[in-house]
Amino acid sequence: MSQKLTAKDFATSQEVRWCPGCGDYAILKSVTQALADVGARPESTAFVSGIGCAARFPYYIESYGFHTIHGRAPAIATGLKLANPELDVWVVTGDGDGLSIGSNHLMHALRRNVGLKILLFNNEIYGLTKGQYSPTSRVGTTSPSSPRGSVDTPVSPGHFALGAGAKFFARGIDIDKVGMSDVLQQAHAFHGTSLVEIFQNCIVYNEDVFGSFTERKNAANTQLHLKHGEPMLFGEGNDKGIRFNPGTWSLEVVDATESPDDVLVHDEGNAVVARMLIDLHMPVALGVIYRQPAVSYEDAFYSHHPSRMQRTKSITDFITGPSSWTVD
Amino acid sequence: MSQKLTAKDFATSQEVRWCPGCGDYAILKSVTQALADVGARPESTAFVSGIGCAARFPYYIESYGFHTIHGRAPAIATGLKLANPELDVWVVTGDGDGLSIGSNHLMHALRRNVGLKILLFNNEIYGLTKGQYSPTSRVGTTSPSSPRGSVDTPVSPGHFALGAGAKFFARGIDIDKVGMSDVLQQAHAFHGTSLVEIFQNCIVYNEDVFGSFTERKNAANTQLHLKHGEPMLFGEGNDKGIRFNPGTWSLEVVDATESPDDVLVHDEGNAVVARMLIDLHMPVALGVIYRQPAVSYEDAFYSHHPSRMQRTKSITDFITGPSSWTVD
Amino acid sequence: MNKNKDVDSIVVRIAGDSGDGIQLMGSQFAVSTALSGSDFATFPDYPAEIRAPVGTTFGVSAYQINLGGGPITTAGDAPDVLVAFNPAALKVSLPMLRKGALVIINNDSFTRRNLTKAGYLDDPRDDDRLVDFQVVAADISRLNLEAVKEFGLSKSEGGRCKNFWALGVLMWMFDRDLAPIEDWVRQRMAAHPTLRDANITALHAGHAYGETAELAAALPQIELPAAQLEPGEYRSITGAEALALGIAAAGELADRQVMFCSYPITPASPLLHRLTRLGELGVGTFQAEDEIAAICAAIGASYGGMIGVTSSSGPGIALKTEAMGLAVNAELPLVIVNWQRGGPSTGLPTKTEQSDLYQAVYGRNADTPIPVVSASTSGECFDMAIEAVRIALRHMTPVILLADGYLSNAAEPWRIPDMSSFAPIETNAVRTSDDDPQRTAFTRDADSYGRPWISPGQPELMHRIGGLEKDVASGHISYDPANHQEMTELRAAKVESVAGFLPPQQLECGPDKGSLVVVGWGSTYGPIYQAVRSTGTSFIHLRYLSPLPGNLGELLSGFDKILVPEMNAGQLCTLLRDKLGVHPISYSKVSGQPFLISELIGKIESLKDEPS
Amino acid sequence: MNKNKDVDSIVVRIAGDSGDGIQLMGSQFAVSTALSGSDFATFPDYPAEIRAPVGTTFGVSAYQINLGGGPITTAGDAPDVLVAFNPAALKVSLPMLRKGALVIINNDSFTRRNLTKAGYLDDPRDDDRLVDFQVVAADISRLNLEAVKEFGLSKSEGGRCKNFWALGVLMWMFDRDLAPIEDWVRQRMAAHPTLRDANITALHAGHAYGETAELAAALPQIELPAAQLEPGEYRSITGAEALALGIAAAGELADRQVMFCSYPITPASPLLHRLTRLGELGVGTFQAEDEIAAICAAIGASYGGMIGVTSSSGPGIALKTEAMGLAVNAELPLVIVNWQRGGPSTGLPTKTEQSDLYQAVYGRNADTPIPVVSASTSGECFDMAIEAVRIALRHMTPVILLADGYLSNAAEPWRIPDMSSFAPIETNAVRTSDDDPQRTAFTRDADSYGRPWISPGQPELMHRIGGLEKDVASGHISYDPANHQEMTELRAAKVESVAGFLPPQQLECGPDKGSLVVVGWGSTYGPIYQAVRSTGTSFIHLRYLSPLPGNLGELLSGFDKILVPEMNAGQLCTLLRDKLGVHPISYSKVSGQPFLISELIGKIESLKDEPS
Ligand SMILES: Cc1ncc(C[n+]2csc(CCOP(=O)(O)OP(=O)(O)O)c2C)c(N)n1
Ligand SMILES: Cc1ncc(C[n+]2csc(CCOP(=O)(O)OP(=O)(O)O)c2C)c(N)n1
Ligand code: SF4
Ligand code: SF4
Ligand SMILES: [Mg+2]
Ligand SMILES: [Mg+2]
Repeated sequence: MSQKLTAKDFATSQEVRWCPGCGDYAILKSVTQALADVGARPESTAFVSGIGCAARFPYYIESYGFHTIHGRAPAIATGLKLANPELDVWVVTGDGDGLSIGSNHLMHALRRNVGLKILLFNNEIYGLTKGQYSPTSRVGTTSPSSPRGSVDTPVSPGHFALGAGAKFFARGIDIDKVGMSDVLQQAHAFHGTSLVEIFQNCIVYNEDVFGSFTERKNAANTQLHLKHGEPMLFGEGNDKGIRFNPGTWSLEVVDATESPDDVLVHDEGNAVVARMLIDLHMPVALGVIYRQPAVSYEDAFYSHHPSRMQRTKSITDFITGPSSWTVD
Repeated sequence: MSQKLTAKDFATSQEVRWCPGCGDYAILKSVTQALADVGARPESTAFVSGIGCAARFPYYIESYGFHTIHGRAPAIATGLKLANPELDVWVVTGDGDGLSIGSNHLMHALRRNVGLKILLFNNEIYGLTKGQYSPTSRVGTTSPSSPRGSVDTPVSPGHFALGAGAKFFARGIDIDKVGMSDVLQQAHAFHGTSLVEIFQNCIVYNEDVFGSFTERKNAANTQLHLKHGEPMLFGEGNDKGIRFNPGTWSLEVVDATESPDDVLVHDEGNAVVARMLIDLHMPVALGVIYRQPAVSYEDAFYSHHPSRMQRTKSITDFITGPSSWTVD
Repeated sequence: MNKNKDVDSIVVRIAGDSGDGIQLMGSQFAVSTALSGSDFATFPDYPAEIRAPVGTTFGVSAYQINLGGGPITTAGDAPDVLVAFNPAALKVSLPMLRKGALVIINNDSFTRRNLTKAGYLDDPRDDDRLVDFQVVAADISRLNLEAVKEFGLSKSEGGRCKNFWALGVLMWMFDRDLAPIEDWVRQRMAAHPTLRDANITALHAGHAYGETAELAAALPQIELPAAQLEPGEYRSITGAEALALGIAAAGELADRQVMFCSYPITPASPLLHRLTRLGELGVGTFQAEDEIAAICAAIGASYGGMIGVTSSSGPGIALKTEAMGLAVNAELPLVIVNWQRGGPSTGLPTKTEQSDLYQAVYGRNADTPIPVVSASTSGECFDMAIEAVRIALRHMTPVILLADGYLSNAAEPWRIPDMSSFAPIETNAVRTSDDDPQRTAFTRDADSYGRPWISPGQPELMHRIGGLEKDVASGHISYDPANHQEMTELRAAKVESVAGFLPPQQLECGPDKGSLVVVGWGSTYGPIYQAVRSTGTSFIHLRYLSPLPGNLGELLSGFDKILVPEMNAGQLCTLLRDKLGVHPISYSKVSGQPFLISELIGKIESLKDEPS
Repeated sequence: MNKNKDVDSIVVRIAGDSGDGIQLMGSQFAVSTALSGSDFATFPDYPAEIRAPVGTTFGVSAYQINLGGGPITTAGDAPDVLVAFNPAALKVSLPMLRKGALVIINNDSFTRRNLTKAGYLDDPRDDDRLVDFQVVAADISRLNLEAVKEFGLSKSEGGRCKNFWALGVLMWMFDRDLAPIEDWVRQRMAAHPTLRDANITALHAGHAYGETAELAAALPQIELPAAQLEPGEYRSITGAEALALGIAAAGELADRQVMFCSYPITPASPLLHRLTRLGELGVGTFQAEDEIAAICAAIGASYGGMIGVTSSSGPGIALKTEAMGLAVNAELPLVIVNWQRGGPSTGLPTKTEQSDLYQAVYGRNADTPIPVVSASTSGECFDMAIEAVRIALRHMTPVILLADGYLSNAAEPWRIPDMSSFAPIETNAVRTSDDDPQRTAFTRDADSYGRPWISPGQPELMHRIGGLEKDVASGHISYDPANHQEMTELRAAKVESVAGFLPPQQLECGPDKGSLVVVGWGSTYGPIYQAVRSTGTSFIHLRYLSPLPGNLGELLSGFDKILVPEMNAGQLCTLLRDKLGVHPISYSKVSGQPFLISELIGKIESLKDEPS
């Protein structure tokens, strides 16, 4: 039973019900592969999701799965993790599920640092309900509920997360196998809430909204794959780098061959730079943007339950209360 | 009727029902004074609140007032502002009301930049329900629901706000008349969501939790009152200043007389420094920490309603639909 | 299919993959039907997935239409014609068909792979599973591709025209004019000229196929009698369209703007989509972050003087119940539209049900009565939206309007009403007798208990409202025991007072005394209407559910038995027992599907036979 | 106050400002009463504000206790003794007093300012408003300050000892031992020796005042008969305490841990506070960010194999209704405790009511039945918590347990049960007959319809659950119409099946046939019990509300009239009409205050006189 499992061992017999060409398929593949790679066990793994296209995910993973209600997965997963801290609990959510109806729970899970691996499938649209604009949709998005273009300023998942107190924030692209593999493994290893924003293509309602940086052929110039302790290089042959401009208080692209010393070295623990990386538009920062180890909520919770919530006394020890008397 | 009103004109006949010594009294005074100072009109002013001690506020202001339900004031105020963009709409909320049950609505009001002036009374406790720890309570807070000390990492209202996309964030201290007056007037003038965090002393359940920096006698050394375009100075005779340490990527205190050029000049539009200011522990940053003018939600909304939602056609123009036929 | 000239009405079902464009094909056929002068009713029936995997039974999308001389009030029990684009569509639809029905099959799709996906071990074309039907197996995919070859589209793009090809066949069968559909395609696909031309070409090709095919003998041309409709101007309308127009009309009748605040959810979203297009009628729409924010923003808008409206389906309505209590306590107008769907929980999001009646009438904490009304047909959504707004403004109360998933999507011909026949909607005037504005704000009308609607911005009337109990006269917060009793009674009396403003309940048909009456509400109107007409049974259909019409008890007392068919476990029965002390017989169907007329006839007849 | 040796029971009311320490004084008096061997019942009655402005009527905090030989089941209709710390307290309490009651007044507080704040134009001590009573006007503030002068406290600190001074007077009147209170003070104020000693000194000073005062004639010493309680070990308990212990006991009986997830709200918070202290019993508490998160975390914990419990009052329960549907659909155990309070909306947060019965029984979207039980007395909260968990685990369903604000705070003597008298709580075993774990997870018990409780972490049983409709046998998602019908019926049958496991409903007292029966539920038990005893009326009190006990219809059929007193607008009457087709007479009181015994006696007698 404890032999190494493969990605296939994490597939269920359920027919996958996404639109042909949906980015969710690639994510599913990366996740089953990552589960195999980290040596996860199906019986100790649970996937909890809300509602949305993304939220169908648990049906397709051979593990325990709970397809709950819209926006509430982080809260349900928190209860599950508290009940059984040994479990690997994954949460799958969408930009609507996680950042519209569910952002309260997402925020509180993040600030508490509950040991959950949260995958946020961001397609900048409500897929399941047929394409209304979402809280991550860009201003001007035309959709059935915004025929003249949306007027709501979108929220940035990264800024939201760090503002809420997230200790782990990473990004991946649905079809980028290598990047996703790394990010998922790091997320799995983190002790606390790891939030992974995945740029996911909704081919039906928001096709290619991330096309400017997800296209493989120009990836070298549009994607900045971060690695802790390594310089922030990108471009063909890593010819470009990122430096801090103290005048504008922002990051900018520099010719790495000309001024190699200006190039910042990625420090996952630096929240100030992490926020500037989130703002970076071209290239787009990917990989683990921020990681700051801290005590997880379940550990803090159980620190008040030294017996790990095993009963150490009996109700008969408590039932009498502070004082009692006898009637004969 | 349009003669200048005084603070007294904004007081109601209602008996104020807070505990004697509660910081809310001082805030009430500052607000009525600010209303008078900015030339507000009671009939064009509305106060909307949720539930909590803080949320009693509307009863004590001579204006329109709506004491709603727990956590929902930003959503109700959004509807009100959309229905009547000419109104001055103030929202009064607490750390529980605004950052626990209500943080989803607060976040979305902030990202949309709805024209609301939101006063967040942060006393780091649930006052009205008798003193349970709140999402801003520090780790280890003992309370009726955390007798062994709370284990939840608190959220920082400032980081939360900026993470949500706030365009205006300021801070004041309940008993600091001068600072409050400035902050309230700036908040009033901002076109969009202005969020003001007010450090408020709950004398019954969390007395002096902000004592380290709110005490008047040591205020010069513990409070940094920010002014746009002015150097960040504090201390007796402004002998100390704040500078950026590029090595640690954080702010630090410097002797302003020795190195005056190192002292940062406050730029309200700088989100990077704003976040570092939020993190500053001693002194504590007060006043307008961040302001970034942007189109307000109601303006964007009405840009799709050029007639300002006045009816320009009749239902009879629409009722026939794309095609009709006649039966005789 | 043994009908042609001598039929009154015909039921057509189109079924295929979610990606096959079935709903589009169906609704174009409905528009053409409308223009041809037939009465009709439609039932779009689609899966919960956006696009479930190709070829599976759970991915089948269907569109059913009943058309003819009428009155047609349902999409029909058993299809007379089926167009099946693939084996899964055939498998799902076969059990519903009338014996002898015409089945048009896309031959090309009956590959081994598709058969397996549909769960067919053997090809149903090869054995006796189709003997009861008249089968036309056409190579739709191939014929369509050939027709559009000239446009140089990719195979998949070209293949997507096949719904127009099949529509062409239907158009020929019903002898319809192609022009209106061509016009529609031209307008809709203006930006894509190649696609536009390809679709029009496919339409013509299908039409030509009907005309010239060797199968002409098998493919009958059908002529239907003209509908017996009241004279007037008609259009085709779905419930979502009618409700949107009704809300806008109510705004105009009340001379107030409307602010519609909602969060998308199936099957409520179409109302939001429709209303975004009515800005010129003084309607604003706000897509909130969740259902709680949606109702709260609507309450805020109502407080601000606009007509606040919100909409959702069961799970979203559940989230709104706390805020409904606030609107009750603050005495603010508000309309809450519930497009009911199958539950519990996420349940069957795309299937219809009327199981939120309990929630509407009883589903709040505390004694928190709210008037509840409902719509029976797609067209009636227009009238009931106006009624809901009228009640909300007169009594200063939230009002729940129950519709359902069936109504949201089902189209029917609708006689366009003359707007001057609607009375204006009045709001309560401010009585300035009292100079305490707090008191003024809570000086209620003697008949309706409605208070004046005073919004921020009005000079000299500043006052405070909220969710705490308030003094019945002064409106100030009050913890006084006797006052709470009085306010509780006042809130109940307010809702009861609605009945006094309603027309008395009428019988839809049948004698007003007898052994059996059928009582219905909501979208079951269609099938019940057909069943009672064909059995000569008395029929009462309720539009006002709380309070019930004042004369209902008396009306019911004329009958020995009361049969209540409902698409829930018997919720109206509870209400009738509770409010009227009667003992109804529940006929419950909770399958996510509307009642069949035949089911209802069977039930009615069995009751007629039974001694009472 | 004309009672002393010859009385059976006495009602004492202590009233003053929120800041006067009334609740503390009251509860210490109750503890002492318990130790003295009397039966008792208490009613803490406090304002919604933490500390409303000093001296106002709406800021009055009161504590009422009824003590004596018993059985005592209510805090008493009309106080015999009032301690009023200020004019506002006097004003609010006067209308409740029995004629001839003893009124102890804090003379020092009757300043012009305080009189005005209380809304007294003239000093009531000066006119005939007090003639019906025996008034003892003591300078409590001054006498107390003098007594504690030696400790050098500030005036305000010293003043805060006056509740102990007044408690001393009461202790003398009832001839009580001071030692237990002294012990309590010593323990509680260990960290503040000066305050500790000052309070003890004040207590003794008050006691001495009773003994030596010139007023000794007016201040009678009272001796009460010992309570007629069943032999056993007793303690004083509030509903919140009993419910907390009951939940922990249920965990032990089921051998599972308990995870209690809640968000603070009046009057539910005390349960949260109590449970935080029961960690050693395997109880964890999680303070969630809102009520939705609270129920969701409880569902998550249940899914994880712990007993998930959540609690709130009406507005918070409203927010939880969507998630309740999920628990129903996923067939997970869960207990939802509702401490009902005055509504609608924020309503009267600190006042009691039982108006969430509709919400509990009918308040969800779709056909979503959930068992509902309720507790009648503080002590019974223990038993019903165990019952709720037992049902939840047996049937794999959420269960709603209704309590109310009165029970949460009211203390009574409680016979400590022998835990071995409770049967262990069993969970459904996994039937491994089927090797598809999805199917295994939904293989239900034939009698209870409970499925096995399989949690993540168990090897070889991986399966998926959720809120979409699922196949009755395989547990996979299913949109099949017939399956939905079957699942709807199964969910109803599951809840109905609870009745089969319940003991038959008993009469509390009175003959089992006759002209009148009183039917109650919840915390009205106390006053109804007294009223039926004194009138010799038959009495049925319900603990199981949905489903109702199987024999209830038959029981009720033995009576001509059914009187249902409720602290709501008649919600149980609806339930009885709906489920049993009977025609109860509603006696509704919605004032935020419990029924008075006299009110009930009056109602019962008027019905007995009336011909039926
Ligand atoms: C309470 C509730 N409100 C609304 C819905 C309808 N709904 C289902 S999914 C969804 C949004 C989905 O968007 P997202 O989370 O971005 O997921 P995607 O489909 O894009 O993957 C909505 C609004 C629901 N199921 N429940
Ligand atoms: C739906 C709902 N949940 C819970 C409550 C109870 N409640 C009222 S105020 C409050 C918290 C108050 O804390 P905060 O917002 O910080 O205000 P403060 O009293 O400290 O000013 C809570 C939990 C409620 N009234 N409604
Ligand atoms: S609608 Fe979009 S997100 Fe949903 S399955 Fe289809 S392509 Fe994917
Ligand atoms: S409890 Fe605290 S916050 Fe509330 S009124 Fe009293 S002092 Fe102020
Ligand atoms: Mg999305
Ligand atoms: Mg607070």
